[in-house]
Amino acid sequence: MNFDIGIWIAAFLTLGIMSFLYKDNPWYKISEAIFIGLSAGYWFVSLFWQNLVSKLWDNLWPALDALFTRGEFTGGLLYLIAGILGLMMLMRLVPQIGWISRWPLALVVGATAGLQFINYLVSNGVIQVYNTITPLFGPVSEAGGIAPVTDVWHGLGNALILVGTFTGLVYFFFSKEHKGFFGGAARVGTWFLMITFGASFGYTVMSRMSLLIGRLDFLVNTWITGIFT
Amino acid sequence: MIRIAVTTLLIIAVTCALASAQEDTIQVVTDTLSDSALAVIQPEVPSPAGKVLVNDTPNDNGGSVQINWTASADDTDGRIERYEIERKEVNASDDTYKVIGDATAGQTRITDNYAENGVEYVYRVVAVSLAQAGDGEMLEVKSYSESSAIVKASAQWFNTNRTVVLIFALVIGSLIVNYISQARKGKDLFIRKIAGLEAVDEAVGRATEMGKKIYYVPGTQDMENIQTIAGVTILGRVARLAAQYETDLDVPVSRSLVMVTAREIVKEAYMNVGRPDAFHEDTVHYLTDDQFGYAAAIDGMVVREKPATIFYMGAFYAESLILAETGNSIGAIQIAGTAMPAQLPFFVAACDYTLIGEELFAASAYLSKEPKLLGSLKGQDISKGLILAVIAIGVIIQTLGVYDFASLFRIAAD
Amino acid sequence: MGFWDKMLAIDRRWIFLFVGLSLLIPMSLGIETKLSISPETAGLFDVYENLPPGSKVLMSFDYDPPSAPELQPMADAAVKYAFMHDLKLIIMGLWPQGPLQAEISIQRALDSPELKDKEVEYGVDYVNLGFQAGNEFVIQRMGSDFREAFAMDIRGNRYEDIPILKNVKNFSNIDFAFNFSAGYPGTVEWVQVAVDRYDVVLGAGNTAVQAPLAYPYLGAGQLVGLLGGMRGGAEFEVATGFSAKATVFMLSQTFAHAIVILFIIVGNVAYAITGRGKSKLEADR
Amino acid sequence: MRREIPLIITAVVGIAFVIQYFIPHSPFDRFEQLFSDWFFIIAACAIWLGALNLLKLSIIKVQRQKKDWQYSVIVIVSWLTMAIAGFAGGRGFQTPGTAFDWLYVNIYTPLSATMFAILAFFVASASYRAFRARNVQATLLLVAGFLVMMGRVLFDDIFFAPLGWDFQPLSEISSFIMNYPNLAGQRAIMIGIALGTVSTALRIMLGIERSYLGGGD
Repeated sequence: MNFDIGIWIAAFLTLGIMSFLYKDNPWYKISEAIFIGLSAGYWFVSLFWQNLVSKLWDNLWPALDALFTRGEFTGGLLYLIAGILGLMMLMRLVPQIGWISRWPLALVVGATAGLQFINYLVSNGVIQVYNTITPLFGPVSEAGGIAPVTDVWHGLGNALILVGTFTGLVYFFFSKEHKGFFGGAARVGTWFLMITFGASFGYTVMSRMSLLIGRLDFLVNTWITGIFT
Repeated sequence: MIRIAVTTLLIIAVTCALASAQEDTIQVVTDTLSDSALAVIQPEVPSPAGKVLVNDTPNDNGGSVQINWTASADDTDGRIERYEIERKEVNASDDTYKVIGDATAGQTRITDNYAENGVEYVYRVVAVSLAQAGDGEMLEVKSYSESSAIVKASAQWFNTNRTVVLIFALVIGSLIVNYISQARKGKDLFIRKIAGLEAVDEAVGRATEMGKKIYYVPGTQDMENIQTIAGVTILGRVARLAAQYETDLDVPVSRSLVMVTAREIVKEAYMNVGRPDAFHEDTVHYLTDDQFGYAAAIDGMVVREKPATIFYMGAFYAESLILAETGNSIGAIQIAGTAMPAQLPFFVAACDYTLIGEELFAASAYLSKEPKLLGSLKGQDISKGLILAVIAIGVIIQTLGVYDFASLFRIAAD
Repeated sequence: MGFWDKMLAIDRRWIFLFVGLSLLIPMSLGIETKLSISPETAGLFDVYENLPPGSKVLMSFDYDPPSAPELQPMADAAVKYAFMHDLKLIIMGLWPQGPLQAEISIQRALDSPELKDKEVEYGVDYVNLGFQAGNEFVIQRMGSDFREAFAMDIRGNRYEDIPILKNVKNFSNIDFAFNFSAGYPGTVEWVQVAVDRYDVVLGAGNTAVQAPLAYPYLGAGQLVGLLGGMRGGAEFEVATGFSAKATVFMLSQTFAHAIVILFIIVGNVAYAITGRGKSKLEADR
Repeated sequence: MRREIPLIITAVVGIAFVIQYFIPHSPFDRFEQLFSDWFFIIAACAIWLGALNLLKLSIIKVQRQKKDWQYSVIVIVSWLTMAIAGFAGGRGFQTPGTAFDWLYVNIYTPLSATMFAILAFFVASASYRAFRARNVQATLLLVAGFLVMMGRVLFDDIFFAPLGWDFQPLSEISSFIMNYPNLAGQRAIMIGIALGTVSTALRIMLGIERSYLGGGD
């Protein structure tokens, strides 16, 4: 028998989490508590080394060094502002001046708003509009005329995309009652949304099964097999 | 003897080649020769690359030059090994060509990203082919193209590739701003019912009746995600209801910045309804930054405390179904909202109400009923109408094949 | 309460039990199955296959151990194929644990019998640049200069000292980018920044959940191909000719699917016969 | 003032980040990177607040001997173990062979992988409940899900390949659904999200949506 304490601990915790499927129990509670504490510690440490040290310190220190030893102003000094913003955030701990933490927060929210304004407009807006504007009946011939439908399924598919995108967007109208023709279109839109949800769901079932296969593979082929070899 | 003969042959071959090429310099790299002296070599000199065109890379911050050339006539059947691209500063004391990059055979384009702004450069392209020596050793044979025209790298102030985005931003932005200001002036705006949001009151009320908690999960992403901002904004409205109904609210979060923000929001909600005393800071509490650690913790809390109502509003990943199924199993009323398309099916399947995509962003306006917020929804709708019209017209034109309408919306890569 | 009523109100733990068994039993049989290749996989492999030797391939490992069952098989096949066909690999990760997963793939490839006689040298044939925090901004930064995002590789060598990276300034020096993605940051960000802004040729391996999101990009040509989930991994294994775990596990998958489908059918029959059964969906839309 | 200054910061920063997209010229080209670094630095400071909150609540639970207080002891001990191992490891805290790495591989990884894996069970129970042919919408959801599920596994190879078909009906149908109707729905959702995001971002930048700042003075 090949005893590896790590594998035994891993197996103990794997089964502990799985036991939750039956019902809540002390084994799960132990695994859960370890998980919360350990993972919170993991991110705490990771953020310290990967952000505070490698982003703040590593940029700021050479810049300060250059400033005080050679009197040079370098771009790294901008990180001083970041450091100050970080400290302002920590001022939360002092109730009297906790309000100052709104400044870094305002910066984060403002930048997020600006960046995502653009990113979503481009990738989810303009590019999707561009992609939807395609000829309905197969490819346009070089002469500029309409080519015959070369592939029935492709033509049908293009029409479906158009109808689906159109009616789907109609569903999202907020300022108009879903009645009459408009209501009919919105209804068709929900059909498309449902197909989308069903398809993504069906597609996902497989994904989730493979994750479980990974864990079972560990239990069967690493842990149990390990006991007998 | 043989050595002398080989060398002589080689020299003759090179001389002939040099003589035959009038404009191009040809050079045989002979440094491997000393090791392979027994070789019998017939260096096949490749024809050089054709015209080399250079231009400053457009729409960038400078420092970059694009080089295009016509392939060497010998660039077929693998006869050209690669191209080397050389650069020379025009006004420098050191006016020799230096290799700045290489390209595989068949490639006719490269970008020099090490150019300095404002400095004048010329480029040339070297076609390199391999000749085999008798003992299998490979020699490189090079032929040089003519020099390019002089080029300077520079930075631009506007990215013309992105004009279409600017137009979209301006049109949509001004529509929204316009309707906000109209709404401020008191124009009446109709907003249809959104089932998931109509149910918020009822869901909070149910928790009150049952004397149980309300959980509010603002997603697993940080404040640099706009869905999180939307999520905590909706929390403000829910917290206000909870405060009015005097129902316990619990907001477990997985990011510290979200914790800070959510606390401010909940605190304000309690103050606004005149119950600042009922606010406890630890209503909003941090668990762990870890996606699944967070899910494990909430699952445990849910089965132990059995909240009557659970809200999921924000950005979610795979934890969506872990949370929603566990909440479902204890019979809680669940209202979810996310703009993560991949997670929507799970919320739809396991929650009572789901806000789909855009509805999440509409929620805070809808719940607050503030005219200026509702005005922005109207602006969104008009933008949507415009987009639909553009698509409809575009598809007709594209199908008729009279004009490449779609190209107007193409954002060229930089 | 009749049989069908009971089925409608079945304790979900029965479903759990059946799913577990349907996965475990075929797994222990270890039968390898035949399978065909979808156009999405073929599209990617086609481009990958036609890269001339010496091409520089950027691989971004954007996942962590929980998603490894789905993504590791395709990563393994891709790395091994690259080594066998002399593609130069530049590895990185937008997830902290990604580059560690890459090391697993590299080790497996180097240990494989096919690569016994091949000399694959670190720094010359491949390099692992490690993890960099910053999500899509790392990609953005790489758009101007790789070195700004990765001053050192995972082993602490300086960027400029690594032979394979000589002449690699940014995306314009990359022939093909391969992204293994389990969420954010991942394929969507690679498309939005690397493809849309810097014209990178991108192929992606996604978890099955992420894959539907990537379909619009596939249709628009922003992605040359897509490997979806374990099935995509198995197809890629077949395409590259290295059958491994994904191919074997496909049978377990099929059984589990059959069970889920069976349950859905039973549920619907029960619903039709009893004519009731509240679902959460009704309330909504 | 405590409220005005943050609003001004938000507006100025937000607009700056919108226009930087259109301006390749420095210094605008560096805005995004710089913000990304700053954000991570601020978040790394903020996590101290979160961690202290977690520890505080756990300690209170232990002190007051609340129900299940024993598990809070485990939370505290696990947190400390990981933190100490991480800090002791220095910059190379994640290098294979360190204590931190051992904890990561043998405890953290199986826990998170298993938590993820139990989704397989949940996805089965959720589909059992949700996939019922109750009305048009639910039926479409069911049919689409059903067909895609069938197409993504080996059913073609098991049922149709033995008939000598080189055509894979289930895979083809599944691909068709994914490529056309699914894409249409995704696009509608995506364009809607684009508008929702743009509008929300605009409200934030204009200071109309300001609840994230909280109230008070």
